[in-house]
Amino acid sequence: MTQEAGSATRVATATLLDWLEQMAVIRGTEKAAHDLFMRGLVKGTTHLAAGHEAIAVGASAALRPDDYVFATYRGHHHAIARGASPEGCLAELMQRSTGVCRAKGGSMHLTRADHGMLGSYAIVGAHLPMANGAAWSARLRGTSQVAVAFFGDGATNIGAFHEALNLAAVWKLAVVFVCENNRYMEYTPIASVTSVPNPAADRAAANGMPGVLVDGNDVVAVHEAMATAVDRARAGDGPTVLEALTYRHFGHSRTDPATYRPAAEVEEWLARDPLILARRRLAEWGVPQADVDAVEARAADTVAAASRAAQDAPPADPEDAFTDVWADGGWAWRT
Amino acid sequence: MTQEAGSATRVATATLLDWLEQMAVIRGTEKAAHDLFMRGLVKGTTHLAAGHEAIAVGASAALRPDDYVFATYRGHHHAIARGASPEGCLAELMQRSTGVCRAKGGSMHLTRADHGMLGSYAIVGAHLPMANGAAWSARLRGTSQVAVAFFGDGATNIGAFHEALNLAAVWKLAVVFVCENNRYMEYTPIASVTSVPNPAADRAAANGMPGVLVDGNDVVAVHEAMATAVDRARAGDGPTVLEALTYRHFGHSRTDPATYRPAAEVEEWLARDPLILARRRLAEWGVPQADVDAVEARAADTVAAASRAAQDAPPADPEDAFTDVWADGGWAWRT
Amino acid sequence: MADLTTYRDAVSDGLARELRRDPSVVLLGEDIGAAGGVFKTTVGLFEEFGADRVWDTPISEQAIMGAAMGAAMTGMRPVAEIMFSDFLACCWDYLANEIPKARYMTGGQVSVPMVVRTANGGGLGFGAQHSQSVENWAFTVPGLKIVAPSTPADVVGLMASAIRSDDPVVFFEHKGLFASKGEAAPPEHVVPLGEARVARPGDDVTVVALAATVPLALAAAEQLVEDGISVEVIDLRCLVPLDMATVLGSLERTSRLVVVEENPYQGGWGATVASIVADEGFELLDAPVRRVAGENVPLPFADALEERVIPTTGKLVEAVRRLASY
Amino acid sequence: MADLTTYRDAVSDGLARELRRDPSVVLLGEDIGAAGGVFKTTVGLFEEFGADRVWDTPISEQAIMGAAMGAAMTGMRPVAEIMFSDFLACCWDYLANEIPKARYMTGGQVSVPMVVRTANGGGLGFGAQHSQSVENWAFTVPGLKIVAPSTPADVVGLMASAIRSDDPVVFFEHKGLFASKGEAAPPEHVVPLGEARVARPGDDVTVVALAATVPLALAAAEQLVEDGISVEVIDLRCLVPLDMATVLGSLERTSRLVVVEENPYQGGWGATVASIVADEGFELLDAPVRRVAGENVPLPFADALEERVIPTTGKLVEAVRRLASY
Ligand SMILES: Cc1ncc(C[n+]2csc(CCOP(=O)(O)OP(=O)(O)O)c2C)c(N)n1
Ligand SMILES: Cc1ncc(C[n+]2csc(CCOP(=O)(O)OP(=O)(O)O)c2C)c(N)n1
Ligand SMILES: [Mg+2]
Ligand SMILES: [Mg+2]
Repeated sequence: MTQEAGSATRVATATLLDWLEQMAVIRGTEKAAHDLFMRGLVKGTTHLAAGHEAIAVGASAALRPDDYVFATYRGHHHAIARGASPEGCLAELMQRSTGVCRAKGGSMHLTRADHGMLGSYAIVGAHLPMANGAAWSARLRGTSQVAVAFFGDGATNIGAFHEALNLAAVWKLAVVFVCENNRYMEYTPIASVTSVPNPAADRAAANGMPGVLVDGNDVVAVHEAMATAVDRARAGDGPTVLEALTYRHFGHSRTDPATYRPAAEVEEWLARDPLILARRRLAEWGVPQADVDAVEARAADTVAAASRAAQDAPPADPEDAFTDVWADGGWAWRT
Repeated sequence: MTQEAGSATRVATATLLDWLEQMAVIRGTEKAAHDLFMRGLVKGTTHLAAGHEAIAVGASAALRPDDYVFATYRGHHHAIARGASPEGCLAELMQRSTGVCRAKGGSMHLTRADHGMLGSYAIVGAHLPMANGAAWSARLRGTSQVAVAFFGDGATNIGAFHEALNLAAVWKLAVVFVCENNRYMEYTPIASVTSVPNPAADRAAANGMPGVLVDGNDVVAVHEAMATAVDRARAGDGPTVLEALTYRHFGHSRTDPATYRPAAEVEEWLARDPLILARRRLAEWGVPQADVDAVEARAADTVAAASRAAQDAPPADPEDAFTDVWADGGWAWRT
Repeated sequence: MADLTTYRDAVSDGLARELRRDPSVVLLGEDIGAAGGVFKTTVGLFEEFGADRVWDTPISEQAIMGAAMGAAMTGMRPVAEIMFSDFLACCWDYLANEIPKARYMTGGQVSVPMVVRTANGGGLGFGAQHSQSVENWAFTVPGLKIVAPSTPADVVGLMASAIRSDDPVVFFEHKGLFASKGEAAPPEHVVPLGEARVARPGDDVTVVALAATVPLALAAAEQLVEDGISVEVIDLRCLVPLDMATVLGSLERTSRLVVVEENPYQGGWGATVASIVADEGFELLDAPVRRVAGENVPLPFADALEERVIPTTGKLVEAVRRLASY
Repeated sequence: MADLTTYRDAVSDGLARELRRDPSVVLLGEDIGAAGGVFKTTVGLFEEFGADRVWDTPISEQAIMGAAMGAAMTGMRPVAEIMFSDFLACCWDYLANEIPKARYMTGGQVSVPMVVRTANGGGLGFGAQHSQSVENWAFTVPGLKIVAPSTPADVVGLMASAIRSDDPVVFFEHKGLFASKGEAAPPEHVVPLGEARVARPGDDVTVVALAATVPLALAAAEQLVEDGISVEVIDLRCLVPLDMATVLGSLERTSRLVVVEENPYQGGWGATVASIVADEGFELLDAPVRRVAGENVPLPFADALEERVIPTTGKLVEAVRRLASY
């Protein structure tokens, strides 16, 4: 049965301020990406996660540094939440040699393997089975690492989703499947093509695991639900499906004005912006506005510096096209 | 929620006698296939359905002649229940030109398109989405045909199963998904690799449709459960998952002695042979043994004649290797 | 001169013409309905033909292909869109094992008259998983017809043939060509499958091209005029049926062949063309057979890197020059 | 003479040696555990190494490949079995888009040291969906190493290299060879990837073969002795890395090439070999390049039909004869 997670715990004020700062850095980086695109400095496609920040920050806060994360083409927020620098991400988008993937991956494939951020994948659903593999490996190596797959609502209708859930349950793997349900696939409402109301959580029981719904714009609630799932996984009790309800602020990708979304719906969700919710909670807790302003200002500085540095970085080296095919660094395929 | 179907209705005696005869023909044909293999006359692989007869006969009895059926490599019983002749099937297995597929398909691909038996497919799960397509087509053409996919318990863990169920529910297609749960995949118990006790029925709710368990060895029960599902589909109320519990009498395929199955389990299921159950019911209904013996004798004659005719048929024509690639009958791929 | 139109609009035009002509034609795919397709290649179709002819699907490539196959077997002519050709990998079983084999393995009992449309190719900075040219995957499978048009008129004319074909067709629309313009197709335009087009006649070197490498080859041919090299450009249009008669006929005059293909060199369709020429056309050849193909690496994101690994006019010019002076 | 063993037993021997040597090696697949594999190629491994090293899976090819990939990225050396190579179509996304691209698109951050083992090929009457030779699918994808041994000793030696490789390897075991016998591999036997083997030296015609076409080529060579034709048979062993140096070196002596491959002619790996020869080896050739390949049809069930469409010794003998007298 699908359960609803509340947000009962009160985290330390400093923690929530830190989370707000992280969310503001992500938001700022997404805005910078958008602006740089408008200025012709970001090419190719980008899928901004503005609006989804609470999921990345709340979930990552429940993880250990050595845990594993797998994300989608909409993955800037997870990369940053796991410690990729905004500069490295923006440089990647701007095709600079200092990009996190040396400009070979691009926006859709941000990766920081040294932070356990094992990649962003652009084939819907493909990375859920990979997260199983990382969790299986942790078990085999005798560590207690947990693996997390973040994915969209649209991914719940693809075969790999089902195969991944079943295997994770059968092998009792330490995986958390986190669905970022933003109500839309590209331009089509998920409700119009899905057989159940909660596309991820309502499928958990079919694979013998708990399915939990959480407010994906409430960073405290996300953290709490995630901590429960992570504890369960680390204790050896198996996987969980966590479905976080959220909304994207931009269109699906850079070419999408998102006119298919009702204005009232957009408004309602913008009012529930995860940064607004976090600020409101801090105010309720009596945290002085100045403290909040300070972290937001610091976030803005971080982003501005990152954007400048990325713009100043040297372009990608065309010769890099011929490296990293094989483990020996090269690309030789014949004699 | 998974429901259990009983067998409340009493069908006409003549009907049950007819079903027994059909089951006996199938059983006899499977035995003949086995014997012909032992004599070196059947080559390649075969997957006998002996033990599963009640599913094919009970389910087919609930269908109209113009309904569509899609089956697996273990599909002899469905082909025959849908009107393929035992002779045509045995001839196919023996590589004769009179085989139902002119010896181009073999045991795993028995097809009688003119009887709505649209094929047997050997990639696990692949035909479930095809059944959706046939039902979708019926809707588009304004007929009230129903499509049925028969598949094994093992198929419930593959992605295509999940994708098919979701689309069928969303489009409210007139499909019945019939799982023949014989407790094993090839040699591995389904329970050891599946996250829920009833691999098909317990996944129905995850795709917003009823999931029904039925005794797959009781032809009357199968018919009744199938009739309910077919009525629902034909009425436009959407798909159903029907999980029929059964057991195979032979190993997975011709090379498998099935030593991995506990003797007690085998015994228990052989005692619940669908033919025994049908005979017992007829006896309970007071049908004279002579009537039962008569249909079984007729079935034996049918099979014996079919086997002789198939053995006497000419071998497949090697030139047929170069026909039927394209609609024009040929195989030209270049100038 | 005739009206100009884009390759992108030609796709929806080609689909609309067949939807109007034949009520058994029906479309399905992700975001193809009210949204008009992520490449805007189905714009207006939902409005004109309605929800009964243009079906939005979940992200379920296997369910899409299976639905199309089942419908094709039972009297419809479905046209399935797989958004990016890279995603054919998510339903490859249908193209590799089911659709092309159904007629054959049933001894001719079943027909599968369906079309799979998909956006193919690179050059737009979409990275390793959204930029591939995968017509070479389909080419490994007997039983599929393979179409890859290079002009708006061919899009319409070949779409008509593909949809009317009783055989399954994979229809590759090149992403890099969507914005390109050309003459609009006249009414009732039908281009038969398997007939190559001499896109530019020439005498010295034959260049065999497909889809986006056709304009590239034409640009190279234009540049090579300055070198005094006359290039014949053949637009194959289809990989199956493969029009080798036109290629071998051209070689009778030129005796020199360059194949220009976007997919990687290893396993590329150009190798099959080259191997046929090295066999049946051996005596025609005055020089080695050359292939300008994608490099054997995944596709990188950055423009400057992608440019290094996919065929360009410059690379083709260079290859033709060297071959002409062989 | 050394001990004889079967190709089938060599598979489990090769796996066992690596399982013993390196605790990070782990196996997964359908029915590979207590059942010993449907081709009996993992017999004894579950007993020797236990459930922690040999994992039975559900029928979930995508989950198998994804699990192997995730484990390979995080310190293990998984060996995944996909029962029949035809089923690679059910998880093709992993071989086409994920596994071979991970290192490249992350700028070298990630390694995927895994092996995919699979039973490939026809000749056993398994019909259209269980008989294909699909090494040509894998060959279209840069970033995969491709191995297809022809002898028991090579199975062991190439398995060692495949599992120790830090690159992903697809390892094709030919169904038609499982029962064949050959010398057992000596202890510590390792055959490097990408080194072809001259299976039989000869002077008149070079025959390039792989997996099951190697014994076929050897039989043809033996028959052709009577015609006074001396055939050099090259066993490629691997498609990537592809040892063209050995092929071109042989052609320097023979000047005549026949490639014999089981996969269909269209899109076959032999076309790439032929196209390289038609380019770089053009001046070596005294005759057309010939390919004896599978016909471009799905694989039929009946033996007499299957025989018509896959390469046979007879077809190769005939092709070599005609080429020798060119
Ligand atoms: C297998 C596959 N099919 C289709 C696509 C194209 N595609 C990219 S994103 C997307 C929508 C995904 O929606 P969702 O899972 O809800 O994620 P969101 O973009 O909303 O974060 C689609 C259809 C793809 N990348 N992969
Ligand atoms: C995609 C795929 N994976 C694996 C196989 C090999 N295989 C054939 S039958 C089978 C077992 C199927 O079990 P189940 O679905 O329970 O059907 P049953 O054979 O018991 O009728 C397997 C694994 C296959 N044919 N297709
Ligand atoms: Mg979404
Ligand atoms: Mg079973």
